[in-house]
Amino acid sequence: MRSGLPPHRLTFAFQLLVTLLACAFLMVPAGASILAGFTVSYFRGPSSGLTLNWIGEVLNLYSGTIALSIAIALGTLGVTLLLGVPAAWALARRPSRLSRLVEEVVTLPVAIPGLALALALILAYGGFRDFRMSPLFILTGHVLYTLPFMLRAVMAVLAAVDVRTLEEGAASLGASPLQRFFHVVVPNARGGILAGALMVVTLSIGEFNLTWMLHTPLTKTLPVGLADSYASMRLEIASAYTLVFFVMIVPLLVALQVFGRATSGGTK
Amino acid sequence: MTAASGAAITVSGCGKTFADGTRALTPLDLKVRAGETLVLLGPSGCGKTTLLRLIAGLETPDAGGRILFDGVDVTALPIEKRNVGMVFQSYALFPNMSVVDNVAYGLRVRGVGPAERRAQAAGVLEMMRIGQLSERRIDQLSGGQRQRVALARALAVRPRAILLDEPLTALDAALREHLRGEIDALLRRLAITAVYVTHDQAEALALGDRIVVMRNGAIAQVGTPREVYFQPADDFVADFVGITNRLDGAVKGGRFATEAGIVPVAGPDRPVARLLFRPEAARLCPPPEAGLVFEVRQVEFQGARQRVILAGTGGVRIVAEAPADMLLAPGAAVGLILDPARIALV
Amino acid sequence: MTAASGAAITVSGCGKTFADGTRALTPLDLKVRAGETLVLLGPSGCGKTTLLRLIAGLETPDAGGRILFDGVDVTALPIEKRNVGMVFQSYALFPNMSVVDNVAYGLRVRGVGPAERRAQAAGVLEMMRIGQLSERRIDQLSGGQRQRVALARALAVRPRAILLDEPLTALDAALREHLRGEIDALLRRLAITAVYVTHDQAEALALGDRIVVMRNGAIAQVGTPREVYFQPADDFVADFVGITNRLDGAVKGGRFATEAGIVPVAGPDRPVARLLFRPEAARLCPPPEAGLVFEVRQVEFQGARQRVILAGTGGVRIVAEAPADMLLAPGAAVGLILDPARIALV
Amino acid sequence: MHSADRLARLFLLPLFLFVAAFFVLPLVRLVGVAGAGPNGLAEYVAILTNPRHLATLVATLLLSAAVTAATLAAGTVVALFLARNRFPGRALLVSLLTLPLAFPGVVVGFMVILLAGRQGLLSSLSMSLGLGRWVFAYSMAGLFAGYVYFSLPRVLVTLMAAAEKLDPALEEAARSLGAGRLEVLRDVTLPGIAPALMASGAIAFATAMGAFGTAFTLATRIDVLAMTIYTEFTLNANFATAAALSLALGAITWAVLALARNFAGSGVAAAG
Amino acid sequence: ADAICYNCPPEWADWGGMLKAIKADLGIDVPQDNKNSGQSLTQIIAEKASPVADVAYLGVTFGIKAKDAGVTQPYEPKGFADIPAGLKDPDGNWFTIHSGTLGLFVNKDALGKTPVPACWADLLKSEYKGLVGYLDPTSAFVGYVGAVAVNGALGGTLDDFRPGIEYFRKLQANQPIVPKQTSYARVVSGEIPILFDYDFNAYRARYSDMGNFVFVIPCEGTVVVPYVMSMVKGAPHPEAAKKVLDYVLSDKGQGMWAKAYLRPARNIELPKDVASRFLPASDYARAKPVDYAKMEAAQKAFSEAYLNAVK
Ligand SMILES: Nc1ncnc2c1ncn2[C@@H]1O[C@H](COP(=O)(O)OP(=O)(O)OP(=O)(O)O)[C@@H](O)[C@H]1O
Ligand SMILES: Nc1ncnc2c1ncn2[C@@H]1O[C@H](COP(=O)(O)OP(=O)(O)OP(=O)(O)O)[C@@H](O)[C@H]1O
Ligand SMILES: [Mg+2]
Ligand SMILES: [Mg+2]
Repeated sequence: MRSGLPPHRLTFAFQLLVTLLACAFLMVPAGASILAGFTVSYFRGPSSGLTLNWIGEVLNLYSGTIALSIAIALGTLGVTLLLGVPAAWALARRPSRLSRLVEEVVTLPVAIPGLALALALILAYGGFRDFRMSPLFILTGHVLYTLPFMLRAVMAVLAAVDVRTLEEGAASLGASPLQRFFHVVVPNARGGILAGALMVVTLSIGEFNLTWMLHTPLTKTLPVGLADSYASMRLEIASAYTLVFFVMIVPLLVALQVFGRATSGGTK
Repeated sequence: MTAASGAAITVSGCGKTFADGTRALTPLDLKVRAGETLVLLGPSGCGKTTLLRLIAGLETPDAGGRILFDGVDVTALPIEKRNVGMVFQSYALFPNMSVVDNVAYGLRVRGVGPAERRAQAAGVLEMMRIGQLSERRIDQLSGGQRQRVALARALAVRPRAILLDEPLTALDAALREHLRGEIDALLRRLAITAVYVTHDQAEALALGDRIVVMRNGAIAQVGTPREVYFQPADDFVADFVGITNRLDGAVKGGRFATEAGIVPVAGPDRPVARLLFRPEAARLCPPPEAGLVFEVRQVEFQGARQRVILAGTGGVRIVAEAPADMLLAPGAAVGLILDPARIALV
Repeated sequence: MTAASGAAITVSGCGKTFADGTRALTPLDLKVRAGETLVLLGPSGCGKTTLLRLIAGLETPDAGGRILFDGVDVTALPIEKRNVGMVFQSYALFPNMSVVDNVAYGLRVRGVGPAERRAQAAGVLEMMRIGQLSERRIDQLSGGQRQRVALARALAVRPRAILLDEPLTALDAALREHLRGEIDALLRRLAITAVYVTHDQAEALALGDRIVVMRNGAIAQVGTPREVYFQPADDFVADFVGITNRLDGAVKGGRFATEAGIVPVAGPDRPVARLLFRPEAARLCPPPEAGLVFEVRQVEFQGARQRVILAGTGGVRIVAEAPADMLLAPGAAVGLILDPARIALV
Repeated sequence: MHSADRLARLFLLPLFLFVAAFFVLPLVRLVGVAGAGPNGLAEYVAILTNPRHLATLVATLLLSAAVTAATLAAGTVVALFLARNRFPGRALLVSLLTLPLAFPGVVVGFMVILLAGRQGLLSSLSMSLGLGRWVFAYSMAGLFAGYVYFSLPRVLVTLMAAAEKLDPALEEAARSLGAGRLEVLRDVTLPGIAPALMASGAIAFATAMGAFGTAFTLATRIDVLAMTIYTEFTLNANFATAAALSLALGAITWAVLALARNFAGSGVAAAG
Repeated sequence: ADAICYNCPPEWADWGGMLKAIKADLGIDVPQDNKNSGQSLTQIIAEKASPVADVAYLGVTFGIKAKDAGVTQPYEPKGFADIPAGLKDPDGNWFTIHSGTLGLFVNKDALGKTPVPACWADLLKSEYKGLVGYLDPTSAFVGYVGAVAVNGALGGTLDDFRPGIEYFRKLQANQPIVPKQTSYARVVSGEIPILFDYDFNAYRARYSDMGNFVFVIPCEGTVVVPYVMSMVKGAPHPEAAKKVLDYVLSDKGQGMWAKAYLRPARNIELPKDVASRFLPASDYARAKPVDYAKMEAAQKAFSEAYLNAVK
């Protein structure tokens, strides 16, 4: 039933132009980077020939960062699920002043620049060497940064599906609070949890602002490696590395999109 | 499956003030008899849902209030311990479970094994004549089907009472009328204690063994449908359960005299009197035949009949009914004959 | 303010197939007379909204279709040039403007100065008796108030026709009935051409000068409310505008014989015949007095009267009405007398 | 439902502890460090009294404002276009436009170098057109491009959702009252998506204020606050100044978000 | 990992090869690390309470700073005595492992038709617009070395940075690229055609990456600077750290630096083929050492002045 304004030729042309320009702005560099990752010499262009050597080199030099990033992302996901889902339920249950305050505090890390957050973490915990040197240090930062996204995503579905009434229904049938949480709340918040999970993994894999300060030579994540390679490696290697990053993150993003569309009730 | 006749419920001195200071209920007393269908009727915001939720155990009454089931104080018991069935306006069916799993859920949390509980749930679904929907997902059901599943789910645990909060409001008019009949028949057959919340007077009149008319968090009248319709306790109840016409005048010598004419009545003389009657108590006729004469203001064709709005001098406004084939033109004069058995003088 | 009597609208050969291939309307012709209220009535998805949007200029008809206002072809004119007022089901009031700014908006885009347009808008609001709401924000209005503002906004530009798409559906029953009367009076007073979409037969019967009953993108019948109610073109129309009882039997010697008994009828003999009547055409009486006898299945107290569901042999189900004071017990036998003037044999 | 209240408290406890230990405590520590530097509490006003820091702050604010404006302008046009039109390939276009959503700042910086560096696409293009060499990756313009790159997908997602949700009846109503295209845009469409504009604008602004990865990758003498903090921190280990500047940056960003949330209702942070 | 080195970047001074050799010969796994000198020192100071790093590789002034900050511990590796005085802390808090000469690292292909510059002053010509890069003198050690070199060459002293700062101020008109981290690859790729950088990077590009690269020792003169290593105070793996430090100063280690075109700290014989690849000694005559302690002392004032003047 939507139609809005029927297409008007000039408006349409202008909007289309802007859209295509925006798309080009976003996609052309990405495409160039992918191409560069395969060319023998970017300086001479694709005519210099195509090669998989750069990719090989990246895997050789940086496979550790890739593995670490995946591990940290999964760890972050686990922690945010454990901390976030029950808390989201508790916060969404009865909107009170306290819950608003908690929400505000928990979402604050989004507002505060990662650099500052990392600085604060280092100043507070940099002295605990084992913690400082383990990937848990980075994981802590990532949890701090991604938790609001998990919370928001879950709270949004909880509000949308009126879990409150579902819980009352279950209660009337004799279910205890814990049973209600596992039988009714979690299954019906699935959509939000999944969306939140995808978001958390995506953000964690790409996180740089915090990680740059938090990492040690032993705990280098993919984006830190990327920054290294941008600064000190050949453009081709940096490009190949970026390509590897794309390969990891793009499926997540696509899933996020497909999923977002499916849960938001569908775009007609 | 037939549920045993339910518990008698006593609400004693229960008021409810919400955290934000809203006084939803002033302390009130109410008895629901075992096995009866009690309808809570009243305008939006009068506290019907709040009262129902107090009975259910979803809210706690203000200090001093007590709820008793069969004489046992359950005020401190949370809802999951009260064994009541609830049907919500939105049905609150679990979207993550199939129809039969929804219905079996109450048995599941009671520790009944999978086979056994599915069998019992299937029995209830059969009773509601929706056995064929067992394996459907909730979002594959129509509104009416959901309504039936919600009822089946509430009944499957053999509750001591069933509490329904506007269970038909979400449906369209035709379906509402149909299901109203079905629910009536079911509650009568099971003879289960039922408390039924609605703001629709037609539903209340059709379903209730007794009706509690509520207003501003208090009880305005309790009585059978005929009592509240024919002997309303006050103007509010009279207007809420149906249209009421009012004529002001005086009684003298067995005749009620008003600006529009004269009506024969029984009773002593009174200098100031008000005559009350419902639309169906009046019959339209040509002016010469009647003691009361009005001007036709507006005619609304309703198919089965016509609703006629009449105007008298001094802003009097009367709603009457006429057969569909009667010719009535706005502006014309028309007579009104009242059924003496169905008028009230106050 | 009184709008001038509106334009006559002609819809000629207008079909509508959507881009996705849905055929919402098969090409149809329709004339709306200047000043009349034409109601489009039909079940969900039958194409009412589509037809209304074609008239408004929000959709273009398939090739060959034409829309004329007072004989002038406006098919190619977009809605903003057609000068029609629209009232949407959701009201579509601008949330970023106050009530008076909403109503004045049409004048604003026509270049009327601020003082002038506020004065005019205030006039329309007064006419709708909501002058005191002028400065409110939209989200501070109740449903009924929004409805009135939407109507005021559409009327403020003195449109050539006013198009209403289920303007009352979003409201609750009591308010709907009340506003229905108000809209009827208003449209009659302004004598503006109005096309009114609804799926509620009571609304259609009450409001329409003429009713267009639609089905599956086509017109099933056009006629006055009485015509469609008393002379439905087919079973679909008969059922859609009210409850219809059906008895199967045979006519022989001026008597219609069915399993439940006998009804005197006029007309020739017929081996297979069906008798149609609406609930209000039948009167209940003790069994000995009547030719037709049924069993009472269910009784529903409605205040003004009782609705009675009767059952005959062979699964026949009849809906009848009885006065509120008649004693009827489920299971009892009851006689039925039909008004010979209000039965139909097919 | 007392039992449920108890469970809720139990469920909040781990979150509470985590946030207290790893957010509140470190932040308090940061405040302490900033105040404990050689200049004491004066460190907090350094951002205003030190002309270099003040200039950086102003530049950062201006850049962020420009990024916000540009992103919103482009985002609005694109979002309305995509919400209104259905055509083959639309889904792909939407995917492409929102794909860079989670590219970290470093990658975005790299994209800018590929686009506008000395050997970037624009440079080759302008060279082959004989227009000289266009290189702006290493200037404020490069950072501007990077932040727009970073924010555009986010803004688009929010605006598209808002445009989709906009009741088409509102625009139809305006047209039925005689409003032309631009009037509908001005009076109905833009006010309708105003909350989304606020929300996504706030996010774009906040990101531009605090993002570090892009500036780091472009790594030229770009005077933005995040870079200054980094330099202060790595140069002479000037912890106090870095901490004070961080806190100032955090406070400004948070204030902008809070303000926007006030106007736009909740959900502002979720868009990030 | 068995030991942590801060600022051991694989693309710099062939640390990549060195780390591999350490792993192979000592069995000690040292991960590569891309911090610059400033960042490394900051981290070490921040982690003072419980250090992460065992050793750090620093530009000489940062070595001096580290000692002053009290985050180093004295260690005299084998061969310490061979290091000339002035190039080491007498107690072994820092000691030079190799040194380089600052000049212009030029990618001739990327330069196109523009001539290879011969002097610092050439770079101010408008034909070099967009072609010049130097590391941030306030963050990277190389950057500061560049500033000292230019300043000295143009008549300034460590007490008077005005000529140098004036030069950088003028250079801004040519829109230089000013990265914060070593940018070898960007020169190789042509992104930065002319970079203020060390001779060893340029030779490596020319002879290992086989490109059309040249190194220029500007006509006005330049400086030689040592790179030092320190052992971190409270190093978590002191034994491994010591072995690593011994190794880089050993004959084998020093030989490896030489093969990477760095001047070894100990006076060992340069292999013939390597020696022939350096610019002629006449050019190197223009490269002078400076007072590194003074250079360190002047750094802060210089940074302030630079930040305020160059925008
Ligand atoms: N949780 C609550 N907090 C504060 N006030 C409440 C709460 N629940 C209900 N109220 C208020 O208490 C009053 C009674 O509400 P209740 O829901 O019982 O009315 P109702 O009769 O069920 O109305 P409706 O027919 O609209 O459902 C209303 O004024 C309502 O706004
Ligand atoms: N934009 C559209 N694109 C495709 N199909 C449409 C569109 N609009 C309506 N339809 C279809 O056309 C048919 C008629 O729709 P229309 O909205 O006119 O029905 P209606 O009679 O107004 O129904 P309702 O009472 O539910 O509003 C329906 O099958 C509907 O799904
Ligand atoms: Mg209620
Ligand atoms: Mg419709």
